[in-house]
Amino acid sequence: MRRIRYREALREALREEMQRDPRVFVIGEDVGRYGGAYAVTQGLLQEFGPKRIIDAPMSEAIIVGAALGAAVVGGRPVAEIMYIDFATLAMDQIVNQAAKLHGMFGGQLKAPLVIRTQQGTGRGAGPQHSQSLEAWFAHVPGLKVVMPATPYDAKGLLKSAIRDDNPVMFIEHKGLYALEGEVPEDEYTVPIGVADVKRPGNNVTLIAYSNMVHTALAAAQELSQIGISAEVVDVRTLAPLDMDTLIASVTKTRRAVVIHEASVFGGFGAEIAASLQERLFDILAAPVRRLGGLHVPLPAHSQLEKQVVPGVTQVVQVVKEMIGAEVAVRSTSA
Amino acid sequence: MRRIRYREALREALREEMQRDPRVFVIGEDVGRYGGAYAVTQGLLQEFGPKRIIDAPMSEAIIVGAALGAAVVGGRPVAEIMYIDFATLAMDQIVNQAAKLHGMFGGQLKAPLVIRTQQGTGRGAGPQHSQSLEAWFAHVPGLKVVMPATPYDAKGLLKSAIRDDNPVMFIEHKGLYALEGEVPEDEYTVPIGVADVKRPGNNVTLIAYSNMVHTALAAAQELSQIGISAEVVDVRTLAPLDMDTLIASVTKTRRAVVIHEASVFGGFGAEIAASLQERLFDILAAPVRRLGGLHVPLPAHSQLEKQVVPGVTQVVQVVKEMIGAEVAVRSTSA
Amino acid sequence: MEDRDTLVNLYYTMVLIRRTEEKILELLLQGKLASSMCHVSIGQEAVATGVCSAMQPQDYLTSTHRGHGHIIARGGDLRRIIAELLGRETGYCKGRGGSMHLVDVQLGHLGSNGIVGGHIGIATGAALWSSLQNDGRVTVAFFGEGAMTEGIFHEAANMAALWRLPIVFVCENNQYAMSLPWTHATAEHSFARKGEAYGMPGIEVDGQDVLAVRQVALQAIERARRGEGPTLIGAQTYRFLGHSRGDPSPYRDKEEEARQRARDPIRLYQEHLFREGIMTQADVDALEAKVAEVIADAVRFAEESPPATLDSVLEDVFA
Amino acid sequence: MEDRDTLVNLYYTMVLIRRTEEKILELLLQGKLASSMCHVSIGQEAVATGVCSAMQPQDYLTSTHRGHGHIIARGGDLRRIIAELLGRETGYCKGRGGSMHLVDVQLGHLGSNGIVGGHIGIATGAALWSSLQNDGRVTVAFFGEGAMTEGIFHEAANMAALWRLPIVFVCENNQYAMSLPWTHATAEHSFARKGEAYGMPGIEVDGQDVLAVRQVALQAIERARRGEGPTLIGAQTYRFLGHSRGDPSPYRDKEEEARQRARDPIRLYQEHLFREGIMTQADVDALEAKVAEVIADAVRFAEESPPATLDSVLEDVFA
Ligand SMILES: Cc1ncc(C[n+]2csc(CCOP(=O)(O)OP(=O)(O)O)c2C)c(N)n1
Ligand SMILES: Cc1ncc(C[n+]2csc(CCOP(=O)(O)OP(=O)(O)O)c2C)c(N)n1
Ligand SMILES: [Mg+2]
Ligand SMILES: [Mg+2]
Repeated sequence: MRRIRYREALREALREEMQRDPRVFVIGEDVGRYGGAYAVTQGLLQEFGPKRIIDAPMSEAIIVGAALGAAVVGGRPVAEIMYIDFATLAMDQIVNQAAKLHGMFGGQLKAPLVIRTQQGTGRGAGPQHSQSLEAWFAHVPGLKVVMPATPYDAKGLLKSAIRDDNPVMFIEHKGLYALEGEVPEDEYTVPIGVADVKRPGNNVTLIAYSNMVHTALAAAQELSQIGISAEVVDVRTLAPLDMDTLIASVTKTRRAVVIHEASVFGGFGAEIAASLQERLFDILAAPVRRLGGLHVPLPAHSQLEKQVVPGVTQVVQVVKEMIGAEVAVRSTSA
Repeated sequence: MRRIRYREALREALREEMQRDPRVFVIGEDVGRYGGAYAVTQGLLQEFGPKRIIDAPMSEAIIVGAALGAAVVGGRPVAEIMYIDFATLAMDQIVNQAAKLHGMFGGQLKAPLVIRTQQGTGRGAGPQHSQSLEAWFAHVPGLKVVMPATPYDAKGLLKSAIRDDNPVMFIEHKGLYALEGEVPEDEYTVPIGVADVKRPGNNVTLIAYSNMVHTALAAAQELSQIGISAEVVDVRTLAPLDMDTLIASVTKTRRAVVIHEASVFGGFGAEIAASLQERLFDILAAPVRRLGGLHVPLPAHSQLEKQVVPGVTQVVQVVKEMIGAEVAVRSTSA
Repeated sequence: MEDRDTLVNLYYTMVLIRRTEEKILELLLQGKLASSMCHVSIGQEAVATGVCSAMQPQDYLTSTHRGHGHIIARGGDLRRIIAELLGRETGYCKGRGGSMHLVDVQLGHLGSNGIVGGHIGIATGAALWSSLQNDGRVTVAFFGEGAMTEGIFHEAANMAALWRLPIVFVCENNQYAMSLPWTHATAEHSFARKGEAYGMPGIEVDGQDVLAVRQVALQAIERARRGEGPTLIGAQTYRFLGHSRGDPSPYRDKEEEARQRARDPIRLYQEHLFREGIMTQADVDALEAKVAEVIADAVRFAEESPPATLDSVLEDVFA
Repeated sequence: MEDRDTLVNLYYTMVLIRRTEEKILELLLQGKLASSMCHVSIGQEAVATGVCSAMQPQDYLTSTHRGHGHIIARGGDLRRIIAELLGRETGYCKGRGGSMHLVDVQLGHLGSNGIVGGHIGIATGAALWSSLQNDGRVTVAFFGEGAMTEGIFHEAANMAALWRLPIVFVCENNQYAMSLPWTHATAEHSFARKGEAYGMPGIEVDGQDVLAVRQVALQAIERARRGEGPTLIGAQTYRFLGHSRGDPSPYRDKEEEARQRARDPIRLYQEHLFREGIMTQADVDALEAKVAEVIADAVRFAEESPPATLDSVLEDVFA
């Protein structure tokens, strides 16, 4: 199958949806003439013109607000917030307005709005350009939160997000834009709210999303060398969360490690770990483990940055500990 | 001992710290002439004058920003955000600026800043005036997050927060302002980062904070009627979190229920539950349970609002299930 | 000159707002409101009335925490308004929004809001869509002067003027934001200057004079519809009562209050109508009777309606 | 008239900024920078230089993502600047801030910032504290014209003017915010009008003329120090290079670029100094040699410094 990059997959999704539905438009900073800070919207201004690819002034709150208002009266906007760190400037519009609009107004209004943004480390972009804030948004009723890990999912999920009648936080990862992967030429979508088993396995489930799916896959590969069969489940959508798929996997493997780049403390991994132990207490052979970033402002220094977020070695190490510990417990209790 | 209300305890803390340290000042909307939307700062304008109790224009971002800047150059500001829902307008200043300032600038600057705010249900204030957002702030490195449940703690913790050299989110609860409790006349402080056993017990630990401490205490009382001895631990400080106290309690009781008003999904209870099962997997007699708000925009209707957040009945019910289930498991496996 | 119907309707609308809010205060004191949040606009009726009278049916508006007047002036259903306040399933938000979250999408009323300034974003976006679609609609954003110092106002005003969006920013300057006097909110009080910063005209008008408000609004709305961009209207008015229940406004000068209350927009307009021979005392009495009936009917409807339910809350989280 | 030392120092500072940034670009191309973020201010040196020359030692400033010039003009330690960019423990932020987060609290430099407009809050707060303490200090907030459309600018400008805070808002209008031309950012380009909206004077100045910038800054700073409140300075300048590495600025007109580059502030000032007989070519050569030496020393220092460590990151989360 054809291989394209994550950023190209996203661009295709935008282009196809804009062709399919004249109500779809893009608004954000530097999305037109510049083609997007991470080049996702490159060429779209030329193709669709300035009424559908709108370069906005530097005003994050009104970018989201204007997209929301347009959505309320019939548009299907895709607002871009260049870095998720700048979503801090639009939290009222996202959380108090967009997320609540449908429920708060008794179902009278709806907000079919996508907020595309990107987050994470990998470019030494420093404390104010590298945060991972997905946990905030997943905690807000009325928001959907999508975090694709592959070009295939990126394209299919973005198309679904644009067609969704609810506000969707669509969180990309700055380290993934150049990643290549198989993407069919034919039209397809990936449903929101469905996790995906990216690699089957039996001894442990590695639960991850966004860039950490690749860390998990690499760890699974390494673990297979030492006879440990790890299943990798890509959460893909944090809200609504597909607990069924996670439960099915962990019911089988009886062990789970949740991995994300965001700070472990108060991170979304806690939700998954807490749920799993609530639901599978009698099945789990070991506690659900969490791996995530250190609870520090992210250093701009690329080398330090790497040390702050989880890597393959740590995943492998934790799995070994889990399986080793369990063997140890089993042998002492025997 | 003398009994005073939560709001009076807070006012005393402000007054005493302002008397003790001329660098302390208050800035916010309607904190002076109006005395605060919840009357916490009543009378302080008359006592300290308009240079220390500052009525700001309606500009939440610059209220926090100005407090932060003053803190950086020598002030000890207490900024008031009237409802935590409006902190959405100041998230950049809180998260990207205040929280990161010390670490990001290599330790050169510090931000001894308190952000007082209040949250929660209880007044039918509706979807944009009743949220519980503590989980967002606890997830941010560099912020301390304090949530007092009683007049005693409110006073002692606010004094500590004002003396702390770091930004502290001091989150009060709108339903607690009229609550009376014992508060000594003599000077005291309550340390940040230390949980408190509010009621000792043996069979289950009810872990709560803010208003839910009282729900937990009432539930413990009710449980005692049917022979179940519940320990109530008040977390008091979410960040830094005193896991030691929680672990000591649950090690003893072997069962834990975490209770907060915020939406369960992605709430801070997940952090506590995930940590407990990671640390006490072999000790727990039952999964750690979580009780929290339903994942919906909060209805303004007071009656509906009550149904959205956890109540005593639910806590009792969950504990009975836990203990019952375990008895059931024990008897079938016997 | 305006025709008689228009002139009488303006009076009717102002009286309807006033009497409805008086009834709401009564219901509040009786403990019948489902939510604690309630802000009345008594004294400010001429602004909502004058502006809404200048709008076309296809136009949009967004409103504030003090929004009863806007939805009534827009022709909102009084039954659904009262039902909302009493927390009934038949209310505009099925009882879960309350006084601060009224909305009627059929009337192009895109919602009132509890976040001061929060809805200005939605208004700007509605106008953006109208501009992109060239659909001939105009959006009116009502807000209090308190919202003028919020960042969102700045971002919205700048974007609207930059793109010449068909929107009218209507600031109801009732001189206070809770306890903060407008004199303590900003150093520059000229709406002309505030508008010019964005390249948009700023026009001040006596907000107690419904005909003056209507004229200014007609011009601004037509300007917007012609594609010439937004206008900032500063309507000078006064909040006759406290910010909300339990606020006796000790921070206000009693003389100032008396002076301002003397300029009751309903009385001023009534005097005008009498002077011009457009209405008589008998007409007014008949109109008051009709208003009383409409309100009584709405209250009856609301009280007989089923209460809001949690089930419907759970259903409406996602569209 | 300014004395010779002052005039030569202005030239020295501008050259030091220019040559340092040229060196930084070289280090960047060599892959030696620890972080990917780096924005140079080549072409804009007269603004930082003129404004900082007008400040007193006790004054404060805050700066932007394009902030090398501000810290150098304020007398920052070049060794610690380069060490920061190379990710060394001896850098201003112990290597963890990089180009966007320079700071020198000893010099009253309260930090540069990655959030456009974010630091304007800190500047306003520093000025608020000075006003409360009556300590005679003035704060300068530098920002690009892109920040002018962010809500925080509005809130800060309004508060500062309202309370007559001792602050000077210095907008370095280099005509672009990434790819967005100032003409597409707002409909009103007059800084006078933008300032007036808050009741504050707005003054435009040729940002390529260091002496003009200095004069305007001296007046604004003295005004602030006298307690007369803030000033908005709009310094018209130009970003000679792309927004950051890898931005060839295809969105800019090449003729415009040529025209603007012809007004190189260093060359303009050099011509002035030659014309007035204040410096000769020989003086310039000697000065360039000295600058080269200072930079070489800083690079050497940085390269010999130990790398930043995770331990120190962990230590500094809380004060
Ligand atoms: C962003 C925000 N800040 C604060 C509040 C609390 N609050 C509600 S109404 C109000 C005053 C608003 O003043 P104004 O905009 O002039 O409207 P008015 O009440 O005078 O009609 C305040 C401070 C709020 N609801 N939203
Ligand atoms: C709040 C925010 N939005 C967007 C960005 C991304 N960004 C960084 S610099 C920049 C342009 C800033 O323009 P201006 O303020 O004029 O400064 P200049 O780069 O021209 O010096 C943008 C859009 C950011 N860092 N912060
Ligand atoms: Mg007002
Ligand atoms: Mg610029």
